[in-house]
Amino acid sequence: MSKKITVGPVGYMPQSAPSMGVELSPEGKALLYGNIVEEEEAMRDAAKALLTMNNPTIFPGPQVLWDWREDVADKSAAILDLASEIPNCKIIPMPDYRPKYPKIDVKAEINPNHPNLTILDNKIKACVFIGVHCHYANLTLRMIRAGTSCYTVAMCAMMGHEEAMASIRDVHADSIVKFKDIVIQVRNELGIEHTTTMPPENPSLPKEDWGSLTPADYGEYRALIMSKKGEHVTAVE
Amino acid sequence: MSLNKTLVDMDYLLNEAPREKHFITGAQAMAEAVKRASVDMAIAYPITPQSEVMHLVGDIYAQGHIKEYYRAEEELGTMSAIAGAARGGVRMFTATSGPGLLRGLEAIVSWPGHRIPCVLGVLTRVVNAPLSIQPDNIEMAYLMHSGVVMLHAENQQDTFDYTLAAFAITEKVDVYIPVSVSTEGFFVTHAKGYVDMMDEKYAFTEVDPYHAPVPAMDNEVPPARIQRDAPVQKSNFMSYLIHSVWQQEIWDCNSRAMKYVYQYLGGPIEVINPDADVFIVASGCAAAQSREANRYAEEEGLSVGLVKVKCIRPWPRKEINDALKNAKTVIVPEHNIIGWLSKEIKASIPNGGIVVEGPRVYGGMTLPVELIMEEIYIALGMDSEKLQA
Amino acid sequence: MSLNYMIPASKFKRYLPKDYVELVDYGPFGKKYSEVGVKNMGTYKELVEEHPMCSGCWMSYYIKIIFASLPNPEDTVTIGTAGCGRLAISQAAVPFIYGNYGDQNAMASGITRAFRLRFPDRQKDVITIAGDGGMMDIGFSMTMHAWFRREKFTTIMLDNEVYGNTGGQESGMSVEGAVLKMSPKGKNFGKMPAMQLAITAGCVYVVKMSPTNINKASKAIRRAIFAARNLGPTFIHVYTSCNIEYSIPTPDVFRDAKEKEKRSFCI
Amino acid sequence: MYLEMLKRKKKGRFAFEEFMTDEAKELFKVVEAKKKKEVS
Repeated sequence: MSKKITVGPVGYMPQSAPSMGVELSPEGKALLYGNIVEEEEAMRDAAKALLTMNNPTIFPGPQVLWDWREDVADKSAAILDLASEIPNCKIIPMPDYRPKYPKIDVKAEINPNHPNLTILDNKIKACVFIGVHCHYANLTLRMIRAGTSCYTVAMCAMMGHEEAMASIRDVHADSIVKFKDIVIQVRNELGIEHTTTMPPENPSLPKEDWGSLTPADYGEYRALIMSKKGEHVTAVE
Repeated sequence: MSLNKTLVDMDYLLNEAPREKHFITGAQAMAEAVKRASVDMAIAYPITPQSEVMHLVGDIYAQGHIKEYYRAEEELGTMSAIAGAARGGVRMFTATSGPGLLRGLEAIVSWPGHRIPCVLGVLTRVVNAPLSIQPDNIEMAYLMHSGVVMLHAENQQDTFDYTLAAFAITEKVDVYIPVSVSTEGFFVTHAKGYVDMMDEKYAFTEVDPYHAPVPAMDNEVPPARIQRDAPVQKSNFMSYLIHSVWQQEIWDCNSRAMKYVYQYLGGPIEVINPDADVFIVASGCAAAQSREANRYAEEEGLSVGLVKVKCIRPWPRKEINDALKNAKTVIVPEHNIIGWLSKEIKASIPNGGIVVEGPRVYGGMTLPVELIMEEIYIALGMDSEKLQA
Repeated sequence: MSLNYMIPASKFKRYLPKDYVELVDYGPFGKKYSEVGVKNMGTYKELVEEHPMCSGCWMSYYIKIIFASLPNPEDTVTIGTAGCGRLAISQAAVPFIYGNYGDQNAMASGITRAFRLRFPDRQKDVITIAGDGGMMDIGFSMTMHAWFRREKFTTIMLDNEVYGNTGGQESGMSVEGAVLKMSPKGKNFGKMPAMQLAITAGCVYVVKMSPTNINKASKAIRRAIFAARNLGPTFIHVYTSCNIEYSIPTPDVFRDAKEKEKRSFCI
Repeated sequence: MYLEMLKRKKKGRFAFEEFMTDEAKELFKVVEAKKKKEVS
């Protein structure tokens, strides 16, 4: 089968996948390189990519990062299990769609308005997007395909995304577990030894040493460290 | 007051719900469709010939079919209020005409970019000057570049069915941009015609604000610091590529709507007598006149084909090409001076030279069938005395 | 309960970037006003931190006060329009809607009615924050008609007496005789009486002030929001100088605000 | 006109002015009273 949607960079001004004739897969089916295939086939190809390419990363979107619905708990658990089955896999969150001034910390998050910054800086060659609203997922996937050489997998709770190399639709916790099992299966076939390890925490978070405190940690003694009226504080850390 | 309705999906509503024949105007047909669409809020501003639709919708609100309704200050205020309310996660309807559409255009053309699902009734009218309230559909040409899905109703029945279908299409996750239903003022809105309608106890299922490609702006769905329509403007921390892929996404949504046009309208075009050499291609009430011309031609034993275009955006390029692949002549009657339909057809088919750009009437003039027959006789090379007869 | 959308999924708490974790732990969401608010600015993570507005801009200072005064930010939606204000407002940790130029009050009319339909038993505060041009010139008809219709939301006009974002053109709220771009011979009509217009149009609470006193400014905002919850439209007309276009040196910005409040009257 | 100018001279054009309907006044009494109780 000919690959219509291939790993980028496809060029300065990409033609969008739908305008190239790629259609969303019907229920029960998935998309692989723009072609309608069985879900297992797409998951196997995606698993192989995540296991063989450098810096595999999972990008959880707002719908799985924030605890706004009851299915978020088991979805986030399944995502972490999936990440822990992929060798040196990282988790970089997409907590927000808003363009943040002056620039996001590319090690700590990915933003749909300039996702290529995070992909290029961390040299990510294979990634999974999950829990991102479809509009922003399509923008993100298209910009990644335009400017980076990153294999993208979209796991969508609704209809999927034409822009991704592999697009799985109607994803809930059970499909994530199914994908994890396929990853393990493919990993064994490729003969990659791996012990389940949790991905590293967000690099922007301060290490949990209690040396550095913020004013709020002082609780009711906060007034002690706040300058009084008229008191002139010269240098502040 | 709650009118206990049977909430059904659009396939059942359009195809299975039992219908009775009524004899009503196009304005009533659009209002009756709104009554059966579980609309949350309608915002009105008067302009002939649309006023009948929106004051009927007001009565429907008073009867309890719609939850909220008010008369806004002018069209731009109306369209902006629609954009605000739709972001709050409710189902919206409004309608306008000619100069009103152009006044509200600044907001309307920004709707698709904001991913605003709503239904816009366009009851076409002359765009002044000189002033006239009469039917003319040149305003649709402005709407064609906005990204809005555009359906063009031929008669009162179409107005009813297309308006209902529009509510389902606009809220599809892979579409989620506004859908407009246009029809000619007076010729359709103020003229009575047979409309088969289902009982008003049937209604379309309620909107689900979270079954959407973008977050509702209601502080209930993350991300909290949400920015549905990021002002991705000139500032240094944005790449302009975001704006271009965003625009692409809007036109992709427009083209994705085509499969739902097949599902709810039976396809973007209707073809009669596909093997003819001479074709009439028309949309809106010009298609009604063309259907009459086709009947005349049959009575006179002439083989003439008819292609009625129901969906102007997304433009059915493939379907038009297939229908006209053997055509020798294509006659395109229209109710506007610039001939936006014939331009679209000429841009779609490889042999644009076969398109006869007309007959066109505008400024409120009617489109007599004889005008179309004349073009048919010319196309078939018949001698002139037939023309005089 | 709307606070959920601000609570990270437990499994992902250690995977969120620092500024979001701090926003949840030290932010003002769900806290009583006595713990946060303008008096305690600096001891909690404010909703607006970095923004691309000019240094010394009195408008960005006032926008910080607006967000520090919100009674419950987790249920607040701000609506802005073109102009300098949206630069900072869009960086706040509160949903922000940006439509077309000047249509903020029409949008607010739509969304407040939508919220009353969807959340009849819950209070969603809607605030429109725009400049003098967006509110009183291009958006005049929508501003006034939202008030005539008694739409329940708060309108805050950041009056810098100029079209700042476009480079210093004369606006309806510029003083008479002001020589600015597009008024080369000086503006030939006076400052529009925004306060009187608001009162005439039916606002239930209107304030005109220069925000030199932080507590008074915050009190006015909170009163406006409380009154807008069920009484009717409220309006705050606040002087926020454009130190760039009126070339006020940054250290003098506060003195200029004080002067506009106390001494100088329009010529 | 001169008196008008004099009256205005004391106050700048952005002197603090507040208008509230009676209902708003009642509401603020209630809200601010509650807040004082809450703070004290």
